[in-house]
Amino acid sequence: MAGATTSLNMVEALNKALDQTMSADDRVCVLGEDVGVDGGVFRVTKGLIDKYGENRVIDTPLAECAIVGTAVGMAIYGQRPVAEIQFSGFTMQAFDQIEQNMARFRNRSRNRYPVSMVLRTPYGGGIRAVEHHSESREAYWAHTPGLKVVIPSGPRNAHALLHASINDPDPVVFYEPKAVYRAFREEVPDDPDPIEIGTASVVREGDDLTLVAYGAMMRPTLEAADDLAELHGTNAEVIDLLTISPMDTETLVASVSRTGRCVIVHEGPRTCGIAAEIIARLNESAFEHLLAPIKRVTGYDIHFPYFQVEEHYLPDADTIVEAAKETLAYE
Amino acid sequence: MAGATTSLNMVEALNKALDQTMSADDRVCVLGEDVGVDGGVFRVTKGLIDKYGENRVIDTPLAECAIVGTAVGMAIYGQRPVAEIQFSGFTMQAFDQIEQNMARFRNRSRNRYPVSMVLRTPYGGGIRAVEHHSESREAYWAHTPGLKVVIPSGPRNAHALLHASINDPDPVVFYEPKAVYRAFREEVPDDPDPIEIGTASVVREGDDLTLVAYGAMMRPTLEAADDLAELHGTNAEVIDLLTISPMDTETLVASVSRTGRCVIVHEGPRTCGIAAEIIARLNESAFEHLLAPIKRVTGYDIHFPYFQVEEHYLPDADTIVEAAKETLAYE
Amino acid sequence: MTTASNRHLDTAARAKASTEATVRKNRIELGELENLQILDENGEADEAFAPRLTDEQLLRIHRAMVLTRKLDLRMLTMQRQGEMGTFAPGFGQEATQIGQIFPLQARDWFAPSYRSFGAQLWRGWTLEGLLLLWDGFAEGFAVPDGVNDLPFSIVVGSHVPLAVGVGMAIRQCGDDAVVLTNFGDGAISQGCVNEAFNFAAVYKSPVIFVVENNGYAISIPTEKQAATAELARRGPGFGIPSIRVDGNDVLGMIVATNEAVERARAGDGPTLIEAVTYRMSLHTTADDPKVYREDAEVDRWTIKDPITRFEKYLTGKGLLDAKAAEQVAGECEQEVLAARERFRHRAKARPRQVFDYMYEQLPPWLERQKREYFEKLDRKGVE
Amino acid sequence: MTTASNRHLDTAARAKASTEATVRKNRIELGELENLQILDENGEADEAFAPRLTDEQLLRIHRAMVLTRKLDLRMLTMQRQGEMGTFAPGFGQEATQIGQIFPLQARDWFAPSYRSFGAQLWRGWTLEGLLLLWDGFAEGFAVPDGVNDLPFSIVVGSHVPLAVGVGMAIRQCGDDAVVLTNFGDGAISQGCVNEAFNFAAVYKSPVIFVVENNGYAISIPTEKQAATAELARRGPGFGIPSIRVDGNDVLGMIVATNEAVERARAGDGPTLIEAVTYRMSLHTTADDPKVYREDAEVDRWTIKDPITRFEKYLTGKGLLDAKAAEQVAGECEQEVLAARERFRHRAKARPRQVFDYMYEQLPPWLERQKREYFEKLDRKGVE
Ligand SMILES: Cc1ncc(C[n+]2csc(CCOP(=O)(O)OP(=O)(O)O)c2C)c(N)n1
Ligand SMILES: Cc1ncc(C[n+]2csc(CCOP(=O)(O)OP(=O)(O)O)c2C)c(N)n1
Ligand SMILES: [Mg+2]
Ligand SMILES: [Mg+2]
Repeated sequence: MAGATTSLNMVEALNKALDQTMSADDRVCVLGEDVGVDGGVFRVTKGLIDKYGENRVIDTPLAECAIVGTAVGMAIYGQRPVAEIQFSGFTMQAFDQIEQNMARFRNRSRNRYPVSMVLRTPYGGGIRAVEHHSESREAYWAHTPGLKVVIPSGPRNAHALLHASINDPDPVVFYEPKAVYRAFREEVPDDPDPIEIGTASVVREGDDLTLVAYGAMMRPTLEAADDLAELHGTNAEVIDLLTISPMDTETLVASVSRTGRCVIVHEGPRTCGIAAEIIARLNESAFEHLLAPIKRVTGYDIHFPYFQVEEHYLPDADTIVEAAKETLAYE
Repeated sequence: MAGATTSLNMVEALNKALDQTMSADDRVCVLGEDVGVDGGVFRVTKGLIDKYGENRVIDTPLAECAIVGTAVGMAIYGQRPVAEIQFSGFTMQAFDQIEQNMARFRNRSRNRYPVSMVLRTPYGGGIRAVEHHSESREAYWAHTPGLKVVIPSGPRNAHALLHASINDPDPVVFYEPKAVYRAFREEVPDDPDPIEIGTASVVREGDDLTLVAYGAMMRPTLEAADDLAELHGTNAEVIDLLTISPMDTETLVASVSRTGRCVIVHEGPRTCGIAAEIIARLNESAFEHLLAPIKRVTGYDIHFPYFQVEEHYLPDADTIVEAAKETLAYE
Repeated sequence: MTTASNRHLDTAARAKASTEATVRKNRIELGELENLQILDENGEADEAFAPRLTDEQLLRIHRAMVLTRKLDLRMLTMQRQGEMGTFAPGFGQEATQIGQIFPLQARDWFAPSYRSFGAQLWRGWTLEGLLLLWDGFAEGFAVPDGVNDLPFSIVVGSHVPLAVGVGMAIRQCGDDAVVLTNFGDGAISQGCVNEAFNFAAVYKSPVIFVVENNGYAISIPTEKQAATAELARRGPGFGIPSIRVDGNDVLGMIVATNEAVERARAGDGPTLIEAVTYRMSLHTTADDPKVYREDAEVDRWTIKDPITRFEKYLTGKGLLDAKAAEQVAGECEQEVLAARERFRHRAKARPRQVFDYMYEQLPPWLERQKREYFEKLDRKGVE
Repeated sequence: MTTASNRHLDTAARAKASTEATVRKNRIELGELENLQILDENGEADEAFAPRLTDEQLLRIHRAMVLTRKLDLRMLTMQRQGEMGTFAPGFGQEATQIGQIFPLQARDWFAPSYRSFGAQLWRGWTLEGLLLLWDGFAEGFAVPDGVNDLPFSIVVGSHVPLAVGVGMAIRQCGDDAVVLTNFGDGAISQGCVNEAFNFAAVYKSPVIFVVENNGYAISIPTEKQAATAELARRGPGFGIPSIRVDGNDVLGMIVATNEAVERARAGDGPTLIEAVTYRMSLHTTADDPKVYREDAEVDRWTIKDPITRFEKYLTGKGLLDAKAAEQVAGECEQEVLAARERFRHRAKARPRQVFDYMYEQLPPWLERQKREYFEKLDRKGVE
């Protein structure tokens, strides 16, 4: 089997990771709204109930707070629950259980009850959804001590990172870029890549400036990198964060110390977002190398707009290129 | 009456602001756990029920989500509710109502139903409390579009800002530094100072560096400014943010453009905290004036510790002075 | 001040004195529960309990249900043809919708869930408005003048505490309006809905809670949603008078809601009405029910159809015949098609509006982002 | 798959057929409710219903209640003298505590609220451990080896979903343990507690919910907390068998909990037990009850004291006399004082531990913050 790969989209890759971990470890179980018979509204848990039964694939009542709360209880007992919140906008309903129990129980019990669980949820815009279905509020969780926050950008790293998250001894908030779910396929190794949580990936090397992004924003960012190279002869280094928290500060500092210029891209609101934190860390550790203000290409501090205009709200390659040009022009 | 002042601590000043606004405007009402007969666990609503009755001072069942949700409903009907959450740690229980309704209803109803309400809650450490009673998570609300976030630092601006918040046409999250509640008195004018929400205050002028803080952190910060002047002959400019969101970027940029050096102080976790956002904005608008990395003296990315050791966790004057010295020494 | 538990123990003492205390006796048991049904599947009504309605009213109710269904079907076609966003069909719940809204006065308030076409149209929302909002145009959410409604909520159950709060404010102000809010069998599992039940009962908020038990929360059948066969059982635990109604019986819905409205207006507080109905169509156009339910089940409900049933009733009363029914259907269809035209003319994306209504006054920081955003639109040549 | 509502309408049809459907008949009403009480205020027991307990067990129960109260009183003195943090006294609830915990086996789980001295001591938490944690020393929260308990929760109600989840995991693994969780009359208003009720009922989670109705949530009397006189009424609405018990009657508590434990172990799911008791002391040492309740009310409860009552019972059985009671009191007092000594020796702030147990492995970013923090401590000369 080793070395074998399969062409999968992100939904299939996530489904495969769940299937593999469930067959390898009886403690892994899945719970959430419509994850069983329906296979999840995005079909990420499709077929699992037939294979593992209602005892390990649990269709729950419509109550996010209890979904997370009971999952933490299961983890306390020694299970490895993977809880699904149908859309990240509804993690608000479970905020108390996430912050007060999921993130704290190892500490409160003085290491007696680690919470080895994953909270999976689709986030972000781009699928013409109604209000509350396009949010990107990963910064809430990055600001919450005790959690890890992971966001894959493609089928291959989604497969690897979900494996790593389920096997992680600590609670992981796993944000899935729903715009990428079926956007493209990749050759995914049957044996997951050994990606460590907490490490970012330099997906493209360059010396002129550093572009930082994650999740669904990787596509416009890589597009922008292409345009910059083709139209402007600029070599952008592109970093895919993969883990939002704990963030791979070293990789970011190393890159920007070399390039001196940086543009950070995310969908979520700007104020106190992930880009702000990255800027703060670069200011602390790469200050003397900065040649220009670090640019933020992010969502605005407004409610995610109705879908007829979402394309304009979302960061796109042009806007990233514009920001990069301004950064490069700065003296 | 005009010009008359009274010596009050913060609890008394807040109580006075509530009393004054309630007697001036029938639409203003108060609801929360123990706010009536008990007068609030910190006595901020003391005596109001005797004066305004159960109809306008409402003791609620123990349910934060419903406290905020029904308050939003009252605001939709045209009342001006002031909801109290007993400790900011329990705003997590109402996160969904705050983010999904309180912050959004003006927008969702296309301006038909503005939510003119205040969510009051004591935040921060320093009172030897049990777990969940010392949190400082104002960054959650700063990251949430549609809200305003106000944090007073003393009796006088608390009185003025609570007046302004209750009269504001938009939803205000009003964080009260419980460590300051009874810490000192000020002469508070019976007619509130006209402090505008959204404006920071330069409480001390200086040219050598800028210290930025708010709420309970103003005391160690001012102490540090004194030490810097006395022991090191350094003139620190000190800015009290007062409004966390929308933040008074102009005042910050103007000051740091002059001083070129800056230290930001807050209790809350560091990652994606308020300091990160300030650094990002200064990087954008004062980059060419920065002479040294901007320093963060903040809470760490851990759970607020048990009270026997909280004094060590909290930022203090010495730590701020240390950070200032490093910033000043940077070349 | 004496406390509740205080009083209890006195009762307890008495109980003990009568030496009747046994574990069994002290268990709380609920008796069997029946459904209120006035109009049965064959269109026969139990006139003794039927609401007193004029012929005009009966015909207006009929037309409203037909119009609701026509909109529903048309939107499905539009969605399949790519000119409508994902939406939530109400097919089969027309009686529940019109029956709950009929007893409300204009001055009353309505806080609907997203599956509330029928009631929203009755309240004065326009057909094209509903088309606009479901197709992702913000303006569709603009509440029509003179309509005391909340824009429907997308977040399941999140509007229920708001409804209770509106009711509390009504009492504070000494007004006599009432508030009706509806939600689904899934929503009743939400913590905030249960918190809202408790607040409503404690403050006697003039609220009518209508739980539209349409059998499913997406793929989850009601029997997996709760351990009680009936959702109306939830009410008494909070001190809320509760009743179950055949939700496909518009007369039963009107009678039950009337009583609840009277109670609320009289200051006697909330009522929980469980309307037992069925979601004949998709959860939303993104859903495939075949994955989780059998057609045979749907068929069993087709014979209970609320409109057919009501038409039989009207025919029996000599108020309707095949020709008249056809005419109503045709007129409603035309209304919907006319609205589609108005919708098509108004369906214009307005990307420059996204910063509107964030605050009464846009703060400088957002003004700056707005400029940045407009420059982006200018670059893209977007109006 | 047939749906719940499906079945309902058949019932409904039958109901209709019997032409008995009336609005009134269809309202859900709950009957009057009595308290389970086996041991009355005069110490007289209804032996027919009394649990079968050996003399040793009865005396052990008595000692446990006395020890609990001694700890309580001592902590109050310590707090007033400045050597104890703010804490929540359990004075008056000793029978509720010992009665609920007595039926549990070591392999069972316990998820307590913060006001659970008695039950925690019974489960194996040490006296000095409780003193340490209430005085702000993290180590006090370390769960003793072999004790299947959750550290108590400070956030009202937030532990209840955890208890249900532990129960679900127990069923998943096919184990036969049960979970008992307690919470207050205020906690039952929390949304997550109601969500937890529903999950427990739906999955037949082996949980015993004990709502300790001690009359108050800080200053809010139970009658303002809920519109029903009894909190046990909440259970049936979720399909949970429920019972009210005189919480100052340790025998009644044991009987009710025994039955609930059996039901849970048999796989028949959760039970809700309302223990009607009274908070004789302060909410916490930061509270002043005089603001919201009269001494007369407290006096009415003094005569219902759970320990006095049980001592009368034991005396009647010839198991205890004044001298023996005094001796037990003295021994418990000594135990507490000895624990205070151990506490005083161990009460040492350890500021360098605050980064412990954040994650299994501290990430680099936190290692860096830890260094920064240690340098700060070094500068301040703090160990
Ligand atoms: C808090 C929340 N969780 C999940 C969802 C996703 N969702 C939308 S509708 C729905 C099912 C609702 O079922 P029900 O309450 O019975 O109403 P119905 O759709 O049957 O009318 C779910 C899970 C949501 N919108 N809000
Ligand atoms: C979610 C939450 N809200 C508010 C508080 C503050 N608080 C602590 S105890 C308490 C009252 C609890 O009353 P009850 O549930 O009856 O338990 P009791 O204290 O009477 O044992 C309150 C409001 C809290 N700890 N958690
Ligand atoms: Mg439904
Ligand atoms: Mg209580």
